[in-house]
Amino acid sequence: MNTGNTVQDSVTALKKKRAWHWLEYVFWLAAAASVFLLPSQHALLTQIAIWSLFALSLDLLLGYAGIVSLGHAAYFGFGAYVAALFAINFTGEPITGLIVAGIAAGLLGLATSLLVLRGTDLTRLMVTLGIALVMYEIANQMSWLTGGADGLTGMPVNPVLGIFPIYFRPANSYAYVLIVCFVLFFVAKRIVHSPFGYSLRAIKGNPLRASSIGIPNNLRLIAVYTIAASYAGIAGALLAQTTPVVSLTYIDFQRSADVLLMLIIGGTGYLYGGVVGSALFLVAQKFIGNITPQYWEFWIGFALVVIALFARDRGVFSIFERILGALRNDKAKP
Amino acid sequence: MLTILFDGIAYGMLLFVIACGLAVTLGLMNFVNLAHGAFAMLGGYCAYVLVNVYGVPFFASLPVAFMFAAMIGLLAERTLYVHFYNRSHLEQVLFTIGLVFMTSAVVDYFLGSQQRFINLPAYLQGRFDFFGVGIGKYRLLIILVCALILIVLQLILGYTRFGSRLRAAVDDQRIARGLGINVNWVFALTFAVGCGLAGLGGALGAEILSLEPHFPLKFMIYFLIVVSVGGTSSITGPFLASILLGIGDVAGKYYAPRYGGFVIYTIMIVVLVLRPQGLFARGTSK
Amino acid sequence: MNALETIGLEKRFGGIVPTNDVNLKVREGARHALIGPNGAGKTTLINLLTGVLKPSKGRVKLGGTDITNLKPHQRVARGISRTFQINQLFGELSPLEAIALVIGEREKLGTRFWRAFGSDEKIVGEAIALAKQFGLADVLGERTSSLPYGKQRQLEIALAIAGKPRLLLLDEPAAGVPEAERHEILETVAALPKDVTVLLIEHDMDIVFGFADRISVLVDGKLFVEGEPKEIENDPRVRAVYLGERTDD
Amino acid sequence: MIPASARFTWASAPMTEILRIENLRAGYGEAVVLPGLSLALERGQSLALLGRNGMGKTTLVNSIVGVTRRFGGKIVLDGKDITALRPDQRALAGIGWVPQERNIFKSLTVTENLSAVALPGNWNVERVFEMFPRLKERRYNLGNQLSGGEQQMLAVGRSLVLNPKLLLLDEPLEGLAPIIVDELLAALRRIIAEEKLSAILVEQNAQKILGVTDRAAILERGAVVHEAASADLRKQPQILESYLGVGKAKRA
Amino acid sequence: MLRRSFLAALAATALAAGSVPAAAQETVKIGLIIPLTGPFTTTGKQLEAAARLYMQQNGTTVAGKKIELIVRDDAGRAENTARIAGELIQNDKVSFLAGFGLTPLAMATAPIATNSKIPMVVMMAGTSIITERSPYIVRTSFTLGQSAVIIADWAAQNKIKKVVTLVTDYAPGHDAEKSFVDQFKSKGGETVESLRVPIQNPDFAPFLQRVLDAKPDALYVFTPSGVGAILMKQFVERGLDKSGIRLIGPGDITDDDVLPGFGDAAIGVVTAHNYSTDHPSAKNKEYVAAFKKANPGMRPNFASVGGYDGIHLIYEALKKTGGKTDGDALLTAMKGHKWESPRGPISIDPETRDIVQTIYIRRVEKKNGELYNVEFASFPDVKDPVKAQKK
Repeated sequence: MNTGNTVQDSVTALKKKRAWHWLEYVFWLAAAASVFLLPSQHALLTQIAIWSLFALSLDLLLGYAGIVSLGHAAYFGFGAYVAALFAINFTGEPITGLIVAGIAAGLLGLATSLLVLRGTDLTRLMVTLGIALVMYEIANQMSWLTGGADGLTGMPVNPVLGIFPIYFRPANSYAYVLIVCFVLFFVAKRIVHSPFGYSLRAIKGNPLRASSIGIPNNLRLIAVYTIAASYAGIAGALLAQTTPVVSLTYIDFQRSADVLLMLIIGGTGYLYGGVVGSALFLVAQKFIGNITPQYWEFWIGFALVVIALFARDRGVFSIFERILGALRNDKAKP
Repeated sequence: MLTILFDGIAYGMLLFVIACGLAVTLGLMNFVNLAHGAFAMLGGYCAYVLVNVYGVPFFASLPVAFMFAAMIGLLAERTLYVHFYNRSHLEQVLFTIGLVFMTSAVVDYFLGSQQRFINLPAYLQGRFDFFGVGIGKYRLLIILVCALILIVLQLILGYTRFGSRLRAAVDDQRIARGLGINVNWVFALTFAVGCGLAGLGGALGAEILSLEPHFPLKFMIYFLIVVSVGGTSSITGPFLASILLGIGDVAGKYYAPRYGGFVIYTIMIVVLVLRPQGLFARGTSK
Repeated sequence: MNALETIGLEKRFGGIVPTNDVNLKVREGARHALIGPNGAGKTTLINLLTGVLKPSKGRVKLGGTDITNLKPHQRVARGISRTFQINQLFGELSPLEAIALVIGEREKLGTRFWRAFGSDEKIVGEAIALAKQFGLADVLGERTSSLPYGKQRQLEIALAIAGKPRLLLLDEPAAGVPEAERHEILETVAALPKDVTVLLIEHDMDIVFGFADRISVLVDGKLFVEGEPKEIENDPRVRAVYLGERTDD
Repeated sequence: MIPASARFTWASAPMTEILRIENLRAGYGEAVVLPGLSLALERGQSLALLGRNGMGKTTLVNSIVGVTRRFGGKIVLDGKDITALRPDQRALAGIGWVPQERNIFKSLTVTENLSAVALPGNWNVERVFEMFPRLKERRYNLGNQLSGGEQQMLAVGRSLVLNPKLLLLDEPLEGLAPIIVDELLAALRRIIAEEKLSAILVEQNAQKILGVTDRAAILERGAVVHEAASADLRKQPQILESYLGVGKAKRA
Repeated sequence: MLRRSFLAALAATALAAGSVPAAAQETVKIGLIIPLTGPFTTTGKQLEAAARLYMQQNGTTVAGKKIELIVRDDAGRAENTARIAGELIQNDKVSFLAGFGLTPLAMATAPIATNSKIPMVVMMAGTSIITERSPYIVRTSFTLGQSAVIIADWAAQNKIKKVVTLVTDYAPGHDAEKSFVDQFKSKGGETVESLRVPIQNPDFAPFLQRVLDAKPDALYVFTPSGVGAILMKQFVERGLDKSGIRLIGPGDITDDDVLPGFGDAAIGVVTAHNYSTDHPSAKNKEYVAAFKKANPGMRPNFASVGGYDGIHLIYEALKKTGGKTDGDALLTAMKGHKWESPRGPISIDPETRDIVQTIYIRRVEKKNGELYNVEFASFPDVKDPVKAQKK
């Protein structure tokens, strides 16, 4: 047996995992190109990018650390309100707003993580749901601050870093969102391929073994929950900066559910699931919605059932894989 | 004061009848069935169509609503749910949310998105005074019907062979199978009854909760709270939780209306944080 | 010097006492086996040693330091590693990744979130060396869940060793391993580094007597007998426990 | 004890196999505990299954019941291939099971524990109560209110009301007080030796059950390494010692 | 994976590009953005049905141009409304934005209307401030204050001295509460208690019990359309009607669309609103008949007239500009426009671009076995009281 080679191969393979795949280059180049090539779809693309980032933050939790959440909109909405209020009261410079929103949402995540980490999946689902519902009620009741159900308007959006205007410039604001997303994707990729990221995967894969090789499970999970909350807050802030109103729908159950659905449709645990899922979801919503605006929910529901029936971690791709697998079934099963 | 108590009990009973099926699915089969409210809605709409469109007497519509929801439940269990028993909770959540979307859209398509109310016979409307305590007739009916259901459930569970086989299956599935109990069938039947009860609850509750296509999502949270606070190992747990929730909600809103919106959620979080394992003793993570 | 010492260790669950006043001493560098019939309380004892359970009474000392109040991962940092009777592996990771992960955590580098995993040549080098030692070189890069059972068992032990423990708890290392792959496991166990103190829980007497230099017999939660293998082998009380009293009817 | 030959003439029908296991490969998850076990049992006979902890005795019993993972092989009960049947179907086909941990249904009363699983036949709840009067006294108690011995009696009774063709008893004497052991042993003797119910008894403690069973098989690492008439084995303590005792293997 | 979304996006552009140029000169497009999924579906359906009805009745050619209606669902989410508005303007080249079922949805679109100088016809959302958010906004629905203030006036005139208010705890509810309480106080009435009900509230029993205990002359209620029915039923069930407490409020609570399902409980409820299906004018009879014919099972409600009149206003503005779609010209044409709606005479206030209309006091009665809001008093030419106060 040629052991030397296999060893070398597996080391190379390990390094390759964290390297950028050519498809990723293509993706980001295409995304950059769309700034110039698809002006008519900038609004939709901006939404897709923001949802992608939001889904990415959930992927960090679910796909890498195995924490289920049905209330992730709590951090998204909190970030959005913080960004809006900060812009109204201090400065309308967007990057500063993002940072403030990210920190605020992260702190909220840190504070609530202690509640979330206990118990089983089901308990987590319910607790995260409960946190989001409470946040929603708070935003609603503090209408003197948040505008409540009427929404919060009048948020100034100054040029980014004082030089790059995005207010009412769809192309610029799309470019801005895209750049922020790229930076955060880059950071997320570093994180998930770091020793810290691997330890999360270890906790997800087998918490018992993880703690018995000396990983402090809870500390790591608190850390990733904080990071994810912070990401969600930044996504919320981005939406606040690119939409003229922040309203209660930023924080509602529907949003928490939608982001989970998008992520699952796209697949968890490879960072791009959220992109794929949100793109499919929003494009479907837009185009099926144009054909049958009232009943597109039926088809989304149908898609979910089918995905749940046939797909696993990789979302829609599992279905393609299955079909492909069935087509070349002459090969023996492993 | 006593009126508040009475209202709370009626409200809680209603929650219980709808949610007890969910406790069964969650506790017995370790299945997160977010679509449970859809069966309640279907039962409600079934009664609505019967009474308002075909003029069937209200009381006759209740058993039909039960059967209708139960049959659909059984069908869904045998064809779809059965594929998800060994899947993760997350996949179950996805699948059942998908079902909710589909049922909501279908109901909207056939019956419209307006709120619907079942035409009640005149003798069920209004209220009477009982030693100074105002008693709503319909609420009294709810309490009576639900109490009857509770008693029948207890009798079936406690005194029939099916009941003991069911309890055996809940206690220890593996051993029950090994001793000749067809656990799959017991569960399917139980699932159907749970759906039927939800349907019956939906029909009974239409007057108070109101029927609309978004019913399953709107009340999902309440059902989940009942189950998560009450636990799933018996029907007494969810029953007590329902009554507690009903009275707590009603009383909380009466005495502190400003904070009514927070109370339930906060209680749920606190309970779950303090006793996550105790409440979901059977629902260990997969 | 004792690597491990328990003093009056006791655990109660309601009326059941699965661990009852256990005073166990494991010498530094020992090959110590713990045997006993079903239900003797071996699993509970291990959980008490690793910190998964808190004792109702008594202390646990590691190398003379009291570790009774430490959390599981803190005990690992102090040098306790264990293997599980039923494999507890990271199915999604490759053996190389899993071993490197353990080494990284051992070196307290697990919180690094910016540096790429596997970019530390020293860690990867050590992981490869260890993998070779445990016969995993040819499957280094494969998904753990796709490995044959015997290899998974090897990895189970390798992961425990990668933590450079002072005390290694081996829980039935050969359980469920097919006959053909069995000798590899036995060789691995026999070749464990001499400076590691080993506490072995095992039913297979071939393994116990081929490996241990000291044996403790646990019965009904109590330490029943302890001694050299020869003593245990010939102890009539032990024989009675295992074979039953002759009920000359 | 009646010699096998004597019984042969006593039972007018020709002896048939009640159980045949061919090359059974089974285990849990990925682990294969039984790498290829074969075993046969005649109708009306009882078999003691001996061996140390972790040698596959319980896995074998559980595999006959059908609650393990099967990788290969075949199980035939009374001429009928039950390999593909679910556990509950196997029970209906005639397997009676006393699981290792007894696993009394804790939220059922004693009577319910019996009636929930009972199938028509010779054995009914009343007969079980006759055999174990203690259970009758406690018939309204819940499963989790019983003592260990009572639980074991109930577990045995529960398997009997299934009216099985083959009874599987997994360590029925484990952890019981001596007086209870005697009572149970007497009952088992009645069922097995006098009523001629085919049975497999798992026991770590060989001496206790060799007096009850017709034959004995010793399991080591999932394979039958020694098979003999119980009476013969009882007379050969050195064999028992080498397979079941504490100490290095004394075989080559 | 990217390829998919990328292709989809490409396809989207192709679609959009393909559909625009052919008839661009001849067609004037109206973008109708409404909630058609989510909890506010009913409102969206009413708006769409009414808008289509108007176009069906009045033809699709105005001032030589072909009118095209593009309907989009925003699911009640502000970010969608804003995005769709942008897309409709940029890709579909619409000349009008219309719809807007909820306040935040209108607020989110206001700056877009300002920026692109496109008239934005608010057909539903009722918060006063909306029209101030852009000079291109006109409103054809109503403002909450109109009904709230008028019912306060009516109450004060009709021997109601003590009132408990009960509103849903969200911004429009707060507005409805404030408008009423201020007006009622200025007319000498007393509000003994103000209750707020959480949005997610399935049971009104505790609140109604408090009301019963407070023994007011009347209970003033505002809830989102759709919630009213439950409240009403529980009001009667609890016997509040029998204890002499009258139920009053803005017309949202006796929404014509849902009213038939209320049961007899609702009989006698007095509300103030801009429209009733039962409005006794020839114009309305014709409208109701046509609406029911086109939409079986639905009854036109106040949302529908907002849509109907909104399209009317667009048609008339185009007629005045001779088909020119210049935003400022259209706005000028709309300001001060007066016409006879199914709800009665209405006009657009030239200063505030908000609607001026008659507010009717109605009582729920049974006619031919069906429940209707029967008008019995009217307050003509009511402007938005909140804006009037600001002056």
